Amino acid sequence: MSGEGGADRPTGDAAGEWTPGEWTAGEMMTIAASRALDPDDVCFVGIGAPSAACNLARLTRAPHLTLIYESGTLAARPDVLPLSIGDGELAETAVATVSVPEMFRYWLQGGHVDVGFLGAAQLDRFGNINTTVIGDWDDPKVRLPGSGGASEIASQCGRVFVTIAHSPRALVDAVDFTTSLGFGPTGTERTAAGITTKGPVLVVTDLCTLRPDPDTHELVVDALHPGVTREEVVAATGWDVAFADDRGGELARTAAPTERELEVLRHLHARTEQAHAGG
Amino acid sequence: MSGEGGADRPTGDAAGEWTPGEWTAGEMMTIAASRALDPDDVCFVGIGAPSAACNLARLTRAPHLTLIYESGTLAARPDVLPLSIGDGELAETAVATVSVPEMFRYWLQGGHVDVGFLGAAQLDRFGNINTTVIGDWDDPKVRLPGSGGASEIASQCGRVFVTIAHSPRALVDAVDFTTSLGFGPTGTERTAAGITTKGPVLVVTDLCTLRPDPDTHELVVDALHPGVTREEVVAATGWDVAFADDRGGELARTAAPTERELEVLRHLHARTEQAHAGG
Amino acid sequence: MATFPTLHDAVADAVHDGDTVALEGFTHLIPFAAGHEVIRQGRRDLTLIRMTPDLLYDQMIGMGCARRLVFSWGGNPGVGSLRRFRDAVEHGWPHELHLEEHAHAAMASAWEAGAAGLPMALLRAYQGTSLPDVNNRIGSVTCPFTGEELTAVPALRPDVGIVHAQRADRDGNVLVEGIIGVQKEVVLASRRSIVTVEEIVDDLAAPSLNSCVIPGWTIDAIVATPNGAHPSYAHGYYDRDNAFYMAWDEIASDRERFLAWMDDHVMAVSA
Amino acid sequence: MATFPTLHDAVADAVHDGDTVALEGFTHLIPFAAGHEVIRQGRRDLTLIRMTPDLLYDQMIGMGCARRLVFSWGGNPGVGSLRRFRDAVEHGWPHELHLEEHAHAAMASAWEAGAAGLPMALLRAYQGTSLPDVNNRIGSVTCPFTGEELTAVPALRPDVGIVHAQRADRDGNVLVEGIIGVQKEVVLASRRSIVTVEEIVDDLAAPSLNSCVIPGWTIDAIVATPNGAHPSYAHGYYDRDNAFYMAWDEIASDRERFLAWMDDHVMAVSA
Repeated sequence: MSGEGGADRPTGDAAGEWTPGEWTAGEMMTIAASRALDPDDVCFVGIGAPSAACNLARLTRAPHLTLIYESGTLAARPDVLPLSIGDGELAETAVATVSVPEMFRYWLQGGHVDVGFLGAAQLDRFGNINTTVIGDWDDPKVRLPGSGGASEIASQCGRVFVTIAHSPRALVDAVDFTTSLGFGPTGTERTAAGITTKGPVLVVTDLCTLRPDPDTHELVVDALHPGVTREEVVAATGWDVAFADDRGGELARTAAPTERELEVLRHLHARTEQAHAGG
Repeated sequence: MSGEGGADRPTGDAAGEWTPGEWTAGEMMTIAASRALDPDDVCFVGIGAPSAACNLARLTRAPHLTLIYESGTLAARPDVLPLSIGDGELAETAVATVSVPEMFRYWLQGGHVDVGFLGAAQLDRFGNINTTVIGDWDDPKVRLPGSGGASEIASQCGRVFVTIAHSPRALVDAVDFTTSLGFGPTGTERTAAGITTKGPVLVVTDLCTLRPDPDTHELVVDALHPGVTREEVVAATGWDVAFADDRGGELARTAAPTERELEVLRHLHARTEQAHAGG
Repeated sequence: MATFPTLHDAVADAVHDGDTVALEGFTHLIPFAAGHEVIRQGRRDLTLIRMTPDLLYDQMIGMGCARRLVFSWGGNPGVGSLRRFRDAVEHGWPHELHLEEHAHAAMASAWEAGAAGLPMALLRAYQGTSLPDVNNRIGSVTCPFTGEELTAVPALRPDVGIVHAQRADRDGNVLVEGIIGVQKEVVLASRRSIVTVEEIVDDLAAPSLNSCVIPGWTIDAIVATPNGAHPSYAHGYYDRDNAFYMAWDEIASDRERFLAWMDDHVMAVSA
Repeated sequence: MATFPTLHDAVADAVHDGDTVALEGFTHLIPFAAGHEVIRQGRRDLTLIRMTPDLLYDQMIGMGCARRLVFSWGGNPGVGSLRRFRDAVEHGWPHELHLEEHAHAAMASAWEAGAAGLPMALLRAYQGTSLPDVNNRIGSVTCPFTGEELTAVPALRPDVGIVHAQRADRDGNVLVEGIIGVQKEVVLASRRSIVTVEEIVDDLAAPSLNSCVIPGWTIDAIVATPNGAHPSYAHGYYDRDNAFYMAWDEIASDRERFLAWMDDHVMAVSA
């Protein structure tokens, strides 16, 4: 839930300067994530790349996508990306804004959200997420922000999408702390606990997409982004990562961003940067 | 919580026709009850005589009295008495109208109400109230409306006032069913249960007022309304009722209604009858 | 996602014999038109849930729709008895009616818990009262932090929830304004939901960012039903018909008079 | 009944060393001016409660006010870390800070339970996460109707609750509009409460009958504090100063730079 970082932005900050056919790895991540949303989804949105992906989808192929932010804004339609989950723009464009207890009790716990869209500091091979601490909680190497809404977004939304920049320190064999449950430490604990929601069905990085093996729940690379090699993904992953074609499936190639996707995303970022720079 | 009945209304229905110095027993009951409210009280109002008493107080000596109706209207200031606890007039004149779960959870259970004002079908010597059933619950002689908000008004408001028309069938030795706890079947159970609110500190009938004995919690007549005799009260009470002067205290005489009290109450009723007759 | 069927079709699709059905509205916004359609369609053996059964359930009980009633205050507000309800409870007419009786506090919390997707509501209630003696659905849990025994009641999660509201927009978002009662909770807690509204508009025109809006994606069917709450009311559209509430006392006091009134005013009317 | 003291007096009356204090506002309406007054008055050993500590608690922690923090998300929204919070947790500067860490769902429900006068909140939470391993205030109860094990957390009932809001009328009724967060819950759940507002007006002008209004009789002190939420915002009055939130990252990255900034912008200012 911290910022999405610079990787998602083109180096030139004016929306008109990009060259069609060129894009950053961060843009590819956001665009690939945006494509995973169904047009009628009700989506609980984290800040950063999740918010960019959801709003890109809403502004392109899924105009009826319903976005919920944990600040209580139902069906928000922001014109710029909010810096926080509580920017005024969200309340102004929402169908309604409810209290935070109502948001978590009636809307999330009540089962009215289809997709939870989360970021992560660490993600392990079974889709468990850490946004709390690197090292021990009692004696942290790096203290991260913590759960916010994520713990229950992960267990109570119908399905979960995760976006994360690919690196061996981010995609790890086992998380230091389970802030948000994926499929559990051995891939079996989610089902064993009787949780009926589907969990992390899709992980989108800046290199590839991963989906859980239907039996073991281990995350498996099912598509490489344009220009990315298997070796790059292996090198950037903290576990001995499997690919779909290792398992009898097909390893796909992510479609390149369309001009329209890039244009809308860059305009969105340009409007956002202008808005947050202060007036 | 059923209607207050005809006893509270002057026989002539036009507000200008009464003779100063004359009043009905029902008017005396409502006026005596209205005098018990402190000007800064926050009061949870039942329908019927309680509503008349509370609004009379608000329109005379306690303009800052805060009235809450269980429909969720906070600080309502109706111009006519509502027929139901959910008339539109209440929402229109309230500081705010909240949901019914919020009303019962935050406002009543949360401890933000000083006085609960209840009616009763049966009231026993220890202030327990029955508004549920005459006879057995399983095989009722008369099925009454039931609790509504009353059970928790009785236990969660700081103190409780009860208004009831005096008769041996109404003021009974023991209630057929405890809808709302007074001091319990033997006068000791409220305290034993650890309930810290004061319970029924005042009962106002059309003949007298009763207050609980500080030790036994038995209701004792502490004031007779003008013109009422001890014998009338004894005859109209279903238990061997005690009077304050039997217990070493003073048996007072309720002050007669003032012209101002009668005028405001009758105008209120006249406005109310005109409003509810339909247009 | 909300659809916009006729009242006949909405009720026929959602309400079946034996269902648990809540038609709510706390004095305000009671869905009388939808309830009358349930009566016309001849539904039987329903478990009816309402905090205040009001005239609508008096009518549905008197017409034989209900086998069971979950409620917390069964009177004619400000008038007195619900005479058809009493006739069912006291004399089994038109047939026996099983009661699950609560107080408002527990039932309001049970709606909250239903909307919150929990199996039970937690509150402080019923201390020293007789209600737990006649309702075995009143339980308790012990607070693990303080040791206090608290009241537990099952969450309300009906098969069908039906409410009335002021208006909907064309995406199915519904505005409720004034005495909002448990309207939102009923829709969120029910497996299937119908919302009748005074009108369907292009712009919902919610007066506040925090207005009580029930989003379209949580509702199954929305039906434009002008005057659909009468003799209850729709704040901003028409007032409560208090004169009718007073007149009902006599209409409902006699079985034949009641049946004749229902024939003329409900059965002979088309949705 | 609400009084109208100065900010200095309101804080001096309500907040004492060692108190449990919540200054809430979910991104919106964060009571910065009141928090700065707590810093200026030199309060120590506070248990601070906030779902999102935000820059305000970064400042209070860095200035040594807090001994303990109850929270559920400790970042600079959209920017990254709270560097003073991290310095306290990672390096004990200016002194050790004990954490009671939750997730939003539990903390939101704990506020609901506090406002509802209950000792505990009931919810479904934390399944399969590590949080119960590091927080012994996460318990459970078993539903007596279904046998399901549900999560229990203690209700939040602080000594002092402080929130900002748009405006109050002269009876002390307060309007909160937009992202209302837990503002009402904090006031209702706290033993003592302070509400700072942009302005005090003759007519509250709540836009809806169902607007979020906190009635005056539930509030102890109301203080007109224009701009009192900056760099957070007051919907309808001024926008969130996102540029300052981004700038804070560098200000707070260095202990000396932070202290110098606080001296200039907080300590040298009078209430």
